[in-house]
Amino acid sequence: MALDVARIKKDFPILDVEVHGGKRLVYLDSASSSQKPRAVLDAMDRYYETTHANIHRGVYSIAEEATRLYEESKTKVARFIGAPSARGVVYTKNVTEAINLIVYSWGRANLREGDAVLLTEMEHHANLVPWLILKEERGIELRFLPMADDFSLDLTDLDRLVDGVKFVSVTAMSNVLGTLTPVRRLAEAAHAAGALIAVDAAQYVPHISTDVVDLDCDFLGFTGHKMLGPTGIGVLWARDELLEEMPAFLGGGEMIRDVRLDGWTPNEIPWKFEAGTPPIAEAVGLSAAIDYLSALDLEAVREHEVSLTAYAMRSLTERYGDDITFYGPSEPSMRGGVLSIGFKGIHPHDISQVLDEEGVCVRAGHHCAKPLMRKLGVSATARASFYVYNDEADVDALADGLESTARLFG
Amino acid sequence: MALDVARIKKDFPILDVEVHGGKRLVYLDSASSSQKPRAVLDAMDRYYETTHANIHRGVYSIAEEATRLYEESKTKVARFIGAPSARGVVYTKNVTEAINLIVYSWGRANLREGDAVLLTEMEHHANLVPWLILKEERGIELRFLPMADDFSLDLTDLDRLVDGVKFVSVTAMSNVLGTLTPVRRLAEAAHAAGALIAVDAAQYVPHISTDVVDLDCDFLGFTGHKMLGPTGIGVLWARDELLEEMPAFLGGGEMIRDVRLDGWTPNEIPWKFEAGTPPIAEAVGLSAAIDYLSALDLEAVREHEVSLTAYAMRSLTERYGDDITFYGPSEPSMRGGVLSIGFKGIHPHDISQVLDEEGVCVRAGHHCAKPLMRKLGVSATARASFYVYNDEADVDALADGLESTARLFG
Amino acid sequence: MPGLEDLYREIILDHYRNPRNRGELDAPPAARVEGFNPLCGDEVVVYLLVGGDGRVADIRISGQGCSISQSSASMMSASVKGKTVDEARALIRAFKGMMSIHEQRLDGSEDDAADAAAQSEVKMGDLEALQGVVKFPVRIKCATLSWNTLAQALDEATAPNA
Amino acid sequence: MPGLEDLYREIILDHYRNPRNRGELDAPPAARVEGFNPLCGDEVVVYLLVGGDGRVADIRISGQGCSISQSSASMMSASVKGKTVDEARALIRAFKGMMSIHEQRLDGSEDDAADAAAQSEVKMGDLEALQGVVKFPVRIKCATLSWNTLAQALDEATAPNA
Ligand SMILES: Cc1ncc(COP(=O)(O)O)c(C=O)c1O
Ligand SMILES: Cc1ncc(COP(=O)(O)O)c(C=O)c1O
Repeated sequence: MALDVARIKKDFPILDVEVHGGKRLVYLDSASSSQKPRAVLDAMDRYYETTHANIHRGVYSIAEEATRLYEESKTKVARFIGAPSARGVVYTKNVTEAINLIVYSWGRANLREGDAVLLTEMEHHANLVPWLILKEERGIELRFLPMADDFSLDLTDLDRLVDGVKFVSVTAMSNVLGTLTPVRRLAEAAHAAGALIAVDAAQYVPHISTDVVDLDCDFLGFTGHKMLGPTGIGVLWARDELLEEMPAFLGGGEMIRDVRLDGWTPNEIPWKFEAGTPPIAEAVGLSAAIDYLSALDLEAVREHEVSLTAYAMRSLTERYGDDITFYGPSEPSMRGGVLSIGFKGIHPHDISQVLDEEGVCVRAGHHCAKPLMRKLGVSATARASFYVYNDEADVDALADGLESTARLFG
Repeated sequence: MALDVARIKKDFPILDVEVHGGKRLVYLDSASSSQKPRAVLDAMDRYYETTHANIHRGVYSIAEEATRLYEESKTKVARFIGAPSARGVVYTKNVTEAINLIVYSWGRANLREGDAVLLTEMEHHANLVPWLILKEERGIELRFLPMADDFSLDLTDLDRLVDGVKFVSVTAMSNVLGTLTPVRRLAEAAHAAGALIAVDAAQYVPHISTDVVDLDCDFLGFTGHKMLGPTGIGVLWARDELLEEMPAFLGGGEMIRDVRLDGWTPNEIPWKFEAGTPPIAEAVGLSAAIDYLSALDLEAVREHEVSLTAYAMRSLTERYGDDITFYGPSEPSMRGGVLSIGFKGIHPHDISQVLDEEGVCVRAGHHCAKPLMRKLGVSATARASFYVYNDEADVDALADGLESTARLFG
Repeated sequence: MPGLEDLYREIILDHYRNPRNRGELDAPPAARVEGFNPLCGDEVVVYLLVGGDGRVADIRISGQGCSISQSSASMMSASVKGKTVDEARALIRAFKGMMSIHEQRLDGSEDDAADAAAQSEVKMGDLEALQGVVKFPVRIKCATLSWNTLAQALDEATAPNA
Repeated sequence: MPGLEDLYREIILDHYRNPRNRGELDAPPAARVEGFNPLCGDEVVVYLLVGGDGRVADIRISGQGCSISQSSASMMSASVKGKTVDEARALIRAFKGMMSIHEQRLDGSEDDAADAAAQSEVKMGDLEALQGVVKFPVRIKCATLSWNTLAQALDEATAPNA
């Protein structure tokens, strides 16, 4: 069933905002951060207005209810990604912390000098810098699956590259190219090589129905603010057995079973990895975001984004021909709704600035993927990205805005 | 000027909630987490409804405004704690992460086997477990300033204990005892010994006007949710020069200047320590909380809490005599508004459960300070804690509730 | 909202005020196991002596805790004394079945099903009084502490090398 | 909300479309310094030749960037050519004074004060056109990139061992 975007738009208060003297806000930067429906804001307000208390430690009823809401949120997250139980769901502040947790805890416990880890050339800095830090510290070897000429992940040398690695960590979808990577195939290759695999699903979980059992991954990370949820919360899911074995990362309250002045014992998972007061209201907001997305139905969300991406590529090409370049796969069904463009050699900063004047928000820059930008041979792209509240009129506004850009800089 | 608590109560929606069939909510657990005034919730809603976008990377106007609000929040934090500039203000998810940042970054860069760190016996697990983890990893030595019989910090052996240490990390106020520690004196001793000093001010900054220059500390951490702000945000302040020298901790977007597949260079401070999308809406909420607290005036807040604590100790003693024990300094002006009590040998869980029935929320447990509980010779206490929205009627409700407890278990 | 009378039933308060089988046993020959509730710091120590006939010959409880953990331990000790090891194990399963909150499980956990089955076959008697605890999720761990500790003590007492 | 005309003044667009002093110089003898904007990946390379008379004998700019960084670099090159090193440094201070946003400072930074003073003494000429950038804080770093790079190039060109 197709999304009723006109109705959906009404759920997002920010889309009523007018900028630059009466221009409607055309938000095309959801790959950076999505907007939030009223239901999410209401859930957090209601939480603060009726229930807030610190969790896990309180006997009194609002603390008990806050704890229940927090744990219920994890149950929803687990269901949303097809995880067998909420025990594998750890809340972090964002997916960046989730990946750092993997590298600090699993990585430092298991990787020694010379051990190899396989990434891709398409990684967001979040799934690259933590590994580079470990490389400096330990002398591990990093290998990279390259990008192919058609912007897909080049698997030609997969067998050779995966051979002997201890860990594979890959993005499920490039935030620059929109490229979907073959996670299942990579998981198979990783496991055949005796390695574990982590998936950076920051751009995947919000848009495509996800099943960790199906994907056969060992770790999966994503971030609340890109999936209609609040800032301040991210998720690390991992197989229970892995979390059980892994040493603690951040130390503090909640994550202990006992503490003495000369030692301590860790709490059960997942709390072992949640030191200090967690993002409680944010967990409640994430619950509401998952409810909202589930009610829309992820299959419909995906279908909507594919068709909107197809429309955008078609209409921009019709209008601008060779003046427009798309950095990413040409087949909409093989990619996410993230469109990195080059336009007439105009700098992305200038494109974004002029578009802003028309109320159109697109991101200009390296999108936290500098190695990939170097590979593309550009220092920046202008990137439009779509979500449930975008429609063809938004794409048309982008197309019109490009015309103003051309007039000024062409 | 005295606080107008009746008016203040109206600013906190949750205080209108009724529990257990018509009982007014008497919230006495602010040391665990404070409630939030409408102004804070409104500020976050307004942010999400008009301005939300990812920060630091966007050219378009809502992203620019979001960035401005985020940075303005840091400026407010800096002013609130007397810091010379916002460059020393790093946002984390809570104070626990702030302390872990110190230990992972400064600690691992500077401490070797046998190096000594001085803590106190009164630390919250947040300022103990990270050090215990480093101890296991590196073999550093941990020393502890003991608690004196009058529940103050015993400085008798300070000279001996501080001698030769490289780092001192102390709570400014015990979350169990209410004890205020002599931070300035400890800073002097630390610096004289050539050591740096970090202060866990989670229970201090929300209640007492704070000036890091005056305290002469090198690091100071605190947490948003205990100071009328939202969950999901904490603060590490440190002297600029220290942050400059310290290696990065979490790796990812925002915290880099450049990234290549074979290396990276860090961003300027404070962003070097803020990997990934930060708690943006939470920073906006913290701004509003600081505005609210500043408008009340921290001197008035402190005065209010001292007098309410004095009233509580006096009225509970009058009513229950020797049946009630206070774990903490007997002089209200020497302590914070945190009252750990023992009552007729009744288990704190049972006390808290019965009080809850009367709408009174107090915390029962070890308060994440197990070594201190062992020292006190109890496994748990019942703890009432006060903030700007509490008044003598709340204390009376506590006293009445204890009577029900006595009836059931006495 | 459940009222306090669901939690603090008369029989529970009686066991709290007059705990049965309080004390210690020489270990060995008795098995001695400590249990621990990290939430509140409650501790229970179970001393268990299994006779040559495979029955619980003696049991003693020490430690400290809230009314729920204390009375649950007291009731547990009274209910297993004289029972065979298998009967005691069935009782533990039944008790934990009564205490389990199913809402937070995603998978139809087999243990739960088994516990529920055990519960229907075993006579709980006075222990039923603890059912009200389920409505106070934070307190469930207080109630199950001594039972989990008993399970370990049974394992220890019946281990091949014991 | 400021309009785009504040940002993209005609003279800025002219420098963007027809950049002055574009190219490279042999280094050495010229100083060659790369500047870098981590926000957007813009890069500028400044080639600077200071003559025996202490004046900027030649300057060339290469690299890539947005209209603001490109035109600012172009205007910078035109405005310092033939100036003495001290005059060039004063111009840098004046320019950065014009670009500084004071609101986020807590302390009355002395640098700022000095910059402001420099600004009032130095004739900015066409550079005034870039003043509109201040209203677009994200773009300020675009405008100052080449100036910061020039500052480094001046240091290098006048270093004792150069
Ligand atoms: C003294 C002290 N330090 C640290 C903390 C930890 O705070 P958070 O859980 O927000 O990290 C607390 C509060 O629980 C505290 O009272
Ligand atoms: C693929 C990918 N990974 C990681 C991240 C980092 O997300 P966060 O900043 O929420 O940690 C992003 C978004 O910026 C992303 O697109």
